[in-house]
Amino acid sequence: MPDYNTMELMICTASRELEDGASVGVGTGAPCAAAMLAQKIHSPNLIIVFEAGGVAPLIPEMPISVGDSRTTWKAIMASGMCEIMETACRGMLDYTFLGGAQIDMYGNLNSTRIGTDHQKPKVRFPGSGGANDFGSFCWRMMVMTPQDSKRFVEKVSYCTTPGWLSGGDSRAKSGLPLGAGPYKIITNMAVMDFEPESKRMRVIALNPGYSVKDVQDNCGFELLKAKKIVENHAPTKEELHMLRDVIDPYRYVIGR
Amino acid sequence: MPDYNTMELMICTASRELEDGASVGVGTGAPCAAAMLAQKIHSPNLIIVFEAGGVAPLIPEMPISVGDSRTTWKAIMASGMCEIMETACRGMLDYTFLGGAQIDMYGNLNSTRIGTDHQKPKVRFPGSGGANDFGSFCWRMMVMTPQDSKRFVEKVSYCTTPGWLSGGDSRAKSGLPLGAGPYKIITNMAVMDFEPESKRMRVIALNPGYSVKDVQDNCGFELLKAKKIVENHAPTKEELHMLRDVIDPYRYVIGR
Amino acid sequence: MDVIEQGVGDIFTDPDADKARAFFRGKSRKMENKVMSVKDAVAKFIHDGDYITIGGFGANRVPVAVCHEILRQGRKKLGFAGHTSTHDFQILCAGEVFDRCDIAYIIGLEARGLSPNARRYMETGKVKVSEWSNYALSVRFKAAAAGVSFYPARNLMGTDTFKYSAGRIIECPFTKTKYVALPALYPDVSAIHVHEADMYGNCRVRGITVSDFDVARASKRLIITCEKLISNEEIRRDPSYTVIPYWCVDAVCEVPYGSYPGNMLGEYFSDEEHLKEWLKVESDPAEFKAFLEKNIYGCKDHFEYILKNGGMAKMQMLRQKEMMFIGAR
Amino acid sequence: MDVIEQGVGDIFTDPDADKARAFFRGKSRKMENKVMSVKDAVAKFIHDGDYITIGGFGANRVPVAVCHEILRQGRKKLGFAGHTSTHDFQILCAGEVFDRCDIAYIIGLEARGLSPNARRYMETGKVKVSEWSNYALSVRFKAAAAGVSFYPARNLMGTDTFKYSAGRIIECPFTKTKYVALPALYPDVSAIHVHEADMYGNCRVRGITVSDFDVARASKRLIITCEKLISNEEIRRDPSYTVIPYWCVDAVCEVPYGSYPGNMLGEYFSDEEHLKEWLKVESDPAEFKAFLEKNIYGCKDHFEYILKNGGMAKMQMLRQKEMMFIGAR
Repeated sequence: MPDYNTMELMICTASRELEDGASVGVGTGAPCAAAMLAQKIHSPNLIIVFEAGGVAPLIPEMPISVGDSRTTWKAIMASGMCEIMETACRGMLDYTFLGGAQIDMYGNLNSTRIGTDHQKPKVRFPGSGGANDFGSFCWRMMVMTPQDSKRFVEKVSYCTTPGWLSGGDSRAKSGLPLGAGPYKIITNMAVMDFEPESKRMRVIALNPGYSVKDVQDNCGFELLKAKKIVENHAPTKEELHMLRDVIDPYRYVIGR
Repeated sequence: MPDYNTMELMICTASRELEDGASVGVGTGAPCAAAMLAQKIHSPNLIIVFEAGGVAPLIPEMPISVGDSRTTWKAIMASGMCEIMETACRGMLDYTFLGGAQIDMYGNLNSTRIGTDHQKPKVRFPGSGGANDFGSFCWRMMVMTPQDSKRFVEKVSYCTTPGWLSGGDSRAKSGLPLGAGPYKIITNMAVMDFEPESKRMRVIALNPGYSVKDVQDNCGFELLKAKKIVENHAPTKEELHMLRDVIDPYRYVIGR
Repeated sequence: MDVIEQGVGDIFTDPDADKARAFFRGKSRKMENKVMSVKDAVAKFIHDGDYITIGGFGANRVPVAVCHEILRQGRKKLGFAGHTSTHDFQILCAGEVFDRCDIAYIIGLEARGLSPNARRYMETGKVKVSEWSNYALSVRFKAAAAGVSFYPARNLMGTDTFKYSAGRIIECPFTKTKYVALPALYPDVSAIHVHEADMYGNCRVRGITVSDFDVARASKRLIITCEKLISNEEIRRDPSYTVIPYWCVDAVCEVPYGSYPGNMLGEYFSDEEHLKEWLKVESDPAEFKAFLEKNIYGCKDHFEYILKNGGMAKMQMLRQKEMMFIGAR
Repeated sequence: MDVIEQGVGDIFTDPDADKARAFFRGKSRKMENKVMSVKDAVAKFIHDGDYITIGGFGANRVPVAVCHEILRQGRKKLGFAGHTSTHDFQILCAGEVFDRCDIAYIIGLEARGLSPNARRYMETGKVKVSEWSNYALSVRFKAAAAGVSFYPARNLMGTDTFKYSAGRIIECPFTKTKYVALPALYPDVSAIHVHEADMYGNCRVRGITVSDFDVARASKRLIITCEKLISNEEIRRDPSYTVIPYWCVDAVCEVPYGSYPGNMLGEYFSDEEHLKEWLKVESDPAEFKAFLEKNIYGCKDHFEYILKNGGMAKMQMLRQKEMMFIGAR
């Protein structure tokens, strides 16, 4: 048994994607933990922003809301929704982390509903929140989610947040800002990117202990495979120490 | 000889148009003096705003700029250009006072140029500033100007700020907000309004000592005359005292 | 203007700028005393059928006392802008006050989980919905605040969020780029909780402003609750701090701890235990009924609600938590 | 999208939002020390041919040191946004730096009168002009700050101001109301004077903000001059006060009395005698040349300019005037 859990693995893997000097729009929970971890380990100049208005706080503990006091604790600016989203729309936000109940092979996300009757859904979820906005505007959208066939589906019941839409040049044609889109999908088993032409999801790295077959078996659509699939290294001692002892000592996100 | 000058007469007449509880967007000089006088005499709740962002200051002395410190002295808000103009566009500003080098029979104003070559004008004036904005958005636009055939012209060389455009329903059709437009023109000789159907300028009141003929002789187009033309009363002792001793003690606006 | 594509959602409020202007023309600009109780403010300014907006962000700087009073006075058939609406939405769903809703984020309480009751209510089909994103709703308020009937934005396109919105895709007249035109949203009435206000309604806010500047300006009627009334002299001491001018405001209600059990920046942190209890009791209809009876219907006002949930000792604890005396560190 | 009518003016800057995004993608987000001299900032960030914007409002909170330095470094063929541009415009016209100009308000100094030299220059035909209003230019900045290529507004229509603008009349896709579409204005470089900034460029402003929030965000490069450098710790002490975030900023120049001879709210009033002298000497070419030599070309920096015009005694007098110790009352 490895000495880390699934959530710790995903957060550590995700944090490595955030290079120094980049900007990232995050929500509460795992995305915020990944961004904080990146700051502590290798990206001291990573700029964290929250959709409700907080810019570059010295986050003292995990926020419970993207608008709570912790998101502006010793921040450089406490602004508003338009300020953040328009900064993203101007092209100043490099990354965002999003989630959802479903994701498809083009990285489209559903956080709105299951069922076909929109006015009377079988299951209602919260809706877009700022996800559609960050997903439309940030250059690189990333997702952290467990590898599971119920989540990775052929077609999302409802496309809340744009991925590469129907693939190819469909996103470029949609009117959404050019050049932005899904970048990497990080699961407990693997890291996927998107093949440049078809924009289909593609396995590029495996986490320790998992095979391509494991990933495909837990995915509801056919995954492309990169020519060279690398193996991710396990969370380091330093990463786990920072995550467990400094960032999330009460284990709100990483669990007990 | 009356014991007041032309500027004092216009300011006193203009101030009487501003009822209590109304809001007015003003520039420096005579409009600001008229608004301050209205506050002191009969409209303590008159709200004065300046285009650069000042809202309801306790104006300590005549501002020299619509953005100087005096325009936010003990104000209730120091905001910006969009805040003020959008407040006007939402329909929250009742009055504005504007000026210009020329005015025509529909109340259109020129503060841009004389001459026909726009890229190389015979005479260049400052341009719209906020005049086009206030004139487009405020419900009632007023003008204070000396009665002079060179100013009251058949057709303005350049329409900087909309009056009733070409009269009739032309303004309503233009796309400008409905119901707003020129209201009263105040000169040293008379007060004019606009005939409701044709929207042509019409004499409705005369200042002491002037006849309709005097007004027409100093106007470059044919004026309509109201059925009943009233006589304005001269500036009162109280008005003159306030204007000379309290509002403009250094006589920047009213002159020496 | 060619509409390239349009959403199937309803527009619940009239975006017409001239009609809004006609309303605002009649709104008083006088600086008059607007201080009143929350009870009177809700009775006077919120009517059955109105379209309402609640300021703040979920459980942060949210006018809880107004939400409770809406339930006590039994308002029905309200329209609602669900713009990261969390605990406020949960309260209002407990009263089943809505029949239509513009949705960006509802039924959830962020990291705290989902509200079973709000979810159930939104799955009944009783509430007509149009779908948006947080920024799309922000832009709709921003357009209204600017006194126009639409603003263009670059989100929503290509998704079902667009399909179930009432947005319309147009082309930029300069660059031919596609934009989603978002209809201006002029709410009938909004409630916003602020740190400080004077008797006329001039308001100061610390920390994030979310969409409240625009909501305040876009709204036909506006109820302000504030932590603390301050003098007009204090407002005039530095007009740089005023974020909502009095002429937007119809009622000023002083409600200390007015965002409780939510967070108020620099004043008190959210009461996570109480919010957890809310979510828990919602699973049992009988228990939930008793909970609402205790905390809302059986309370005269916000003071009584606070008293039943720990009173001043609890408030002191939450203040200390906000100040980081109590926390993860 | 049908364009119903369009102005004959030129658009001097590209409103394309994707091209602006491509630029901003490459702009640094690192918090690094950006403190430098005005001389270095102008040398590094303002180039011949650039389109520039000057913040503030005429002779209020205006970055005078940057305007003087543009003359000293002999910049030419600049484009300019004349958005109630008064003393700044007067200075820049003295260097004949423009070849194109978006005009809302130029050549005048409000109640002080018109600048004979600026007027002459604008009547030569050497400067290509497009016509707007103050709010129209504000909206053009606001659209750029929002990352879009246009915003609609309800002014200009029906006038020659529209005819000589580059606006285009469109219809609202919801209400069929006419709007003038205003193209986003992304300046190549802007200079804004603020009260306080930290070494990274986080800025605080007191009093009116004019269009500076939007200008800061719309600009590809931004030079900040500030009355006073403050620590990043002070910025973080209350993030509510930050109005321009560091990532908009390329250079931070500490210039005490940096708006002199203009007004700086809470710091010093305008030097009306010096501004009167400016207007007067402009009528005589030889006298004007000597005046410019003394006050601009012959000065190393803003300190030297101030020293030649009364030095600290003058600054003290203007501070007392600002504080209303000296004035009409």
